[in-house]
Amino acid sequence: MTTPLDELWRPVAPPDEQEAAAIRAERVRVREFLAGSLDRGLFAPRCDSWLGGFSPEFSKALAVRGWIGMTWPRRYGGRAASNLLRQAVVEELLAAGAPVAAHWFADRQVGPGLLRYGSEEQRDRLLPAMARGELYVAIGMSEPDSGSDLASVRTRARQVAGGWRVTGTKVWTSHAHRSHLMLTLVRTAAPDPGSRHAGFSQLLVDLSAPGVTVNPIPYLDGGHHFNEVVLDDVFVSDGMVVGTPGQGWTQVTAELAHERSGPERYLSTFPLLERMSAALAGGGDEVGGVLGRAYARLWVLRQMSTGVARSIDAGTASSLVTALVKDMGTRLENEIVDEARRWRPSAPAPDAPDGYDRLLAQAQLHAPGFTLRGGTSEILRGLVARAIGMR
Amino acid sequence: MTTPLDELWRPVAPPDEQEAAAIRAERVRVREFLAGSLDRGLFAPRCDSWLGGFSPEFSKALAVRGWIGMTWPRRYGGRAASNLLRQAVVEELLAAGAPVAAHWFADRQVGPGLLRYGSEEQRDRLLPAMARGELYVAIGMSEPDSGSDLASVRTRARQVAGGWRVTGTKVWTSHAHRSHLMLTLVRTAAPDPGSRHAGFSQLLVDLSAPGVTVNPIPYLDGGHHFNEVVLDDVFVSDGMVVGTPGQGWTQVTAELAHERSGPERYLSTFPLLERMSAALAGGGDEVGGVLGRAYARLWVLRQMSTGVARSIDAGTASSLVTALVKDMGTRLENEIVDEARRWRPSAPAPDAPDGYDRLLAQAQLHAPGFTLRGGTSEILRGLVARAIGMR
Amino acid sequence: MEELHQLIGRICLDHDNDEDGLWRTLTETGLDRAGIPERFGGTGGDPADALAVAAALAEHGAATPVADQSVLAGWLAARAGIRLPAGLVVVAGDADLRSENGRIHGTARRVPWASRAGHLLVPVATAPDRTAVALVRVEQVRVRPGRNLADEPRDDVEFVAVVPDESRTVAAPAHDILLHRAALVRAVQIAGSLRAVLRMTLRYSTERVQFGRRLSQLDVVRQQVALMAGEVAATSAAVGAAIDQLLLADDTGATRFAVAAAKVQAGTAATAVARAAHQVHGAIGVTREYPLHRHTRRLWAWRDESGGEEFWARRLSALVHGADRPLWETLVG
Amino acid sequence: MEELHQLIGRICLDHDNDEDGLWRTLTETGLDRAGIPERFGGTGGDPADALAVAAALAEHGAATPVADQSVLAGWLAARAGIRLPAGLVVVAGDADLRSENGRIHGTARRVPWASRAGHLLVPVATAPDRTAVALVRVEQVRVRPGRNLADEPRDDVEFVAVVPDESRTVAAPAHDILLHRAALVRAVQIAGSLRAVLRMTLRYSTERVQFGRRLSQLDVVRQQVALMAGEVAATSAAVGAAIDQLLLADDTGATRFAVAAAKVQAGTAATAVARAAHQVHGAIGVTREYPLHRHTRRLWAWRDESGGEEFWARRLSALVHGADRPLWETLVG
Repeated sequence: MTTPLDELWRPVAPPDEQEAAAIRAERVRVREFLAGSLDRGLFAPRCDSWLGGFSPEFSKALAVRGWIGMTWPRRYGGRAASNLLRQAVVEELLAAGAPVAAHWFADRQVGPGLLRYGSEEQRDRLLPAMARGELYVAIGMSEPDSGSDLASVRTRARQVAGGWRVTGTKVWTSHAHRSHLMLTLVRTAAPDPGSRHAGFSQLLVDLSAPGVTVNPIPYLDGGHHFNEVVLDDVFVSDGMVVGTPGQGWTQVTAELAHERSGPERYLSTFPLLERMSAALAGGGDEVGGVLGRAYARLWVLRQMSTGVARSIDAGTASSLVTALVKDMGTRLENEIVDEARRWRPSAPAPDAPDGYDRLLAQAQLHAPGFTLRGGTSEILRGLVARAIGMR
Repeated sequence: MTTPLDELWRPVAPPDEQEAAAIRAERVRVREFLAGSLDRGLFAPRCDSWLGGFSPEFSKALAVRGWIGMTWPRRYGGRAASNLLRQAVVEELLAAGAPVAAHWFADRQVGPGLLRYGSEEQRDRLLPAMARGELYVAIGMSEPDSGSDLASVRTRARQVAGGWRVTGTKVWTSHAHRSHLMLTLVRTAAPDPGSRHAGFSQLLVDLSAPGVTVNPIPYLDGGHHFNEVVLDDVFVSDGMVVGTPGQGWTQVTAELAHERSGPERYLSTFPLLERMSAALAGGGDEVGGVLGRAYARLWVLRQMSTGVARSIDAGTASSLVTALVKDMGTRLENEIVDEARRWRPSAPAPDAPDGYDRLLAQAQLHAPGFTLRGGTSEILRGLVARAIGMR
Repeated sequence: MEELHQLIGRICLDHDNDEDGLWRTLTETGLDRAGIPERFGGTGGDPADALAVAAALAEHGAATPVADQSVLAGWLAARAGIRLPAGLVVVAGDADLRSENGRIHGTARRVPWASRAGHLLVPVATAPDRTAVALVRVEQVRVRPGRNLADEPRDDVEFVAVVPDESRTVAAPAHDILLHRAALVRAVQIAGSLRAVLRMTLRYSTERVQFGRRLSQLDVVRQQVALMAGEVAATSAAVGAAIDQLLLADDTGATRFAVAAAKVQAGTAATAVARAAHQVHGAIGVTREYPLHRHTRRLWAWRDESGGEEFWARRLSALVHGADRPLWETLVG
Repeated sequence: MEELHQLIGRICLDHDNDEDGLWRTLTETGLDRAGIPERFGGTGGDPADALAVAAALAEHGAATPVADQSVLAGWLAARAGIRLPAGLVVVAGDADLRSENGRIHGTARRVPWASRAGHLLVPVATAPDRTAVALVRVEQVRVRPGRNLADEPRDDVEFVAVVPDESRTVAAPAHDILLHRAALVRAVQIAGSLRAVLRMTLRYSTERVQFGRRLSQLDVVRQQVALMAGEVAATSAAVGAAIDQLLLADDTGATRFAVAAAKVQAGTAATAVARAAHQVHGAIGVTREYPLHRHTRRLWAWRDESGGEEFWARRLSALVHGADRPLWETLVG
């Protein structure tokens, strides 16, 4: 008897030896590149580098080596690589705390979204520039009063000759102030009380178009990555509609589900763990046990997350497991912060002379976001409960 | 501006020097008695001794020294002591893992319930026997389908000449098989859909009366303290009704609220902590930190719990704080089990030759009950949320 | 694997609360010796088969020594070239054991199922990298019965100048390899038991009504069960990866890492899942009659056996810090 | 106390985001020197008064050095018999400091508010139980500015052959007493800040609507806020008990125990409450504009200052295991 629970422990075949060897080789290439970049001072390792480390130069250097859009077909600038291989590359970059924020959303979700739902013209025009690390795309989903409840989005697009006029306000839009486009969830039809999820569409808004205003939303430490994007009757041509008008909800849901279990859900604080590991290695058996538990958990999450990548390649991905990986991974990210504080007297400060204190400060200040972004932990657990049949 | 939150941090005046000295002296008396009892092998310290340690002899020995019913008026066999003094005595007994289960419910809640709601005749007749450690009373609240939802209780009492006829089944009744009476929550009126909490009453059922059957409900380790008590048309005289028929719900709610924050909510695993403390004392700074955290938490809970005892004496007790103490205390009891396992290789077994392993086994096997009995943690937190104004 | 699981399910159902009958059927079907080559007294297959049997038995709440025989005694016998005699054979190992002039002395503590065994397979270190593996009849030793939290036999076995029926020397520090295998067995059993606890809790929550609603409709319960699901899935993934690694290579750093991490995960999950399951079940869950304790008491016992989380976490740390490469590279393997 | 709390609330409201104005008003009202005897430059009262001011300021999210001056510098000055000069005076202590021929050398690290001070009060151990307390003008030292996670000044102060304006010797290892006082100050501030976070979260949850319901109606949020309430209540109780104990006796084992336990509780609560508050608030809570971070960043900073949970927990353990009586008796005091 099969039940929804079986999805939780469905075995995933390990990669064959040829693929495993290719992945090992790619990891070595990335490591060599990172070591060289570090030597040349091209970046300083930091926690949460996929949100906090914005470097167009670095993104272009990655693109040259084929590490952006690598799963995309070759004709769009990709390498037609497996998700498993992309996962390995992303892991290496995040584990090193490398600045990957500039191309992040284009690589992780906008490109795959265009491949699933976009027009041929969109793919031809946009994907190669993304894969070159030159075209950055922000995500416009949340609104001032919507929070996790995306169905309450109120930004409206009204049809005009040749396209749409968009009016509304998006918030928490990371890096909108230095991105070119914003993949924007809008209402293209009035709310239907009978169907909360009907009438949404996804548009690509040119952030330099007339009527677009990007206002910073300073982060709690004064940093700037969040923005409010105000759209005042902004024209978007029909060619920039992604997928089918009215199907926006389905598209966004698929987008969210698939992007949940990546390494950014368990590696945001890895640079701190590595530092901690080095600093505390000689610290006695008890501290060894603390570190070992973190290693074990990370190892387990890697098994689960690479399992998801393999199942995406096999076309059998489970949104149940992706939700679990995100929930557990972000809890681990927080636990690493707690343990890093606990086992060494620390004076965390963003400008601390000591690297441990500095990484700890970054991690702590960013920690509140870990369990909020991409669906709060509570919402994810609700999804899991439903998926396993709790009614 | 005062808000319901202020109850959370209302300061409670410490006892004056005279009362503090009296408490210290009483603690010394109890410790001397316990040391003597241990020397004479009258008991073996155990975890969760207020449920698992049933000893009529020990109860009588406590009674002789004035440690049962000590807050009750002298005319009923009590000492008219403060709740603070009782709290100190109970703490000493539980910390030592002494067997106090026989008289526990009579002392903790049935006696005080009779003082609040009982008739003069009931007090005269029952309290002195309880205070002598001779009359044991079980609690009949839960039913097979009621669980935490006491309002769904179905045991019915129907009025007859001179009393009531009671029919129904009570479960999870600790020690009913060796108690004399059972304080029983029954319906004395049909359910009223408009008022879920109307129509309940509390009766004292003689467990040796015709129609009473006590069936063991073996605990998961095979132990016997839970029972099912089947009442088949059992006669209860009018004189055994406690309080006003129809007011049972109010009475039971008050009973539960007041009995939540006692030392049994944070000391169930103290014998294990003490053992652990002795065994691990030389175990390095890290383990010192682990123990220190447990000591700190216990110290804090003692401040809160004794604060409640003082506020009961002052007539200003807060059911909000009592719910918090129970929730936090029972979490600590569980944490002690986890830490005891963690920091010493162990092979817990009820019959282990090693005392640490034995206490750990007792604690682990009883642990599931800590956060269930007397209101589950989730229900307590719901009460707290309501009390601080979450609507 | 699915069919195996169903077969074992049927067998367990047929012999509910009948340990002896269950054992008889398992031996008759040869499931008690899966994964042991035929020439060493087994029914063939690889360790993954034996572990699949162990997982299925654990998932069905069966009390049996099968895994201790098939995975541990079977492997040690094959390694030493000893053919397992009929009846139950389990490994009795302990650092206290020593061999003097071919006679075994010392006490092996908390040996699983020794009191039910006909023979013991006894590894005794004779040099840092040499192990004598001896086959001893249980009549030759003194067994002091003990039990774990789940009432499974964990017996002390005393050897006084015991002359084994057969003894072969293995050129390896067998204790360490056995230790990893034993940890994997318990992790696999825990994974099976966790699955059962999750199923049981899910079912209970969708059937039990309180305050007019099913438990499964209460957000607090939903969150708890979702957290359980995460731990169960993680343990299954960890154990699966460790088995894959074992099949790839018996005793490499990567295998040791995987087994250690899997046991840490299994122990962590055992604690969290047992606690949440009891919390959701409420009072019914702590009764002898309701089957939850068949699993939770085993989870509490098994997490400590063959090394608890702390033991294996320290090993992991030693593996990482003893390696001549960065943490990340060791983690990736 | 209630009036004091309201007075400080009004002052903080009048000077929202105006640190200088706030400081001016606090000095004009003498609230910056509560608890310091008048003959030593204070406005009288006992330590409880100074701590009540500190708690109220923290609860209102004020950035001020008041507690560091009134509770710490004030106590040390009184103990040494030094009259505090006008302007801000804070303690600059560090094990690195030493006195040679009446000149102070060394560096005091992360001194709170040093860059804002006019004078520093500098305890330097001259013998195991003797401490020289020196009054130094800030012009005499080099201050390297630093900050904590809440952007409060935590400055390194370098002393090169500094000849103090005044120096008095105290017959005590002042460092240790100061350390306990400093921990109590931070615990008291944490308690105040926790109360504010709880109020803010409660208010937000009852106002914010999501998925058609107020957050305060969601069971998951209710559970989180109830857990926060527990930690807040526990910290208030702990701090209250530690202050009672301090008023009873300045430096007994019971006082040391109470202060250590209160700081452990405060740090534990800071972590848990800040995390839950951010989780309930969602994205709005991590913005600079919303006032939650004024508290949570301080909670993250203050829990580590004057010794984190680990430091004080180890001290507690040492107190217990160094005592000549059972654990229980030490706990009861």
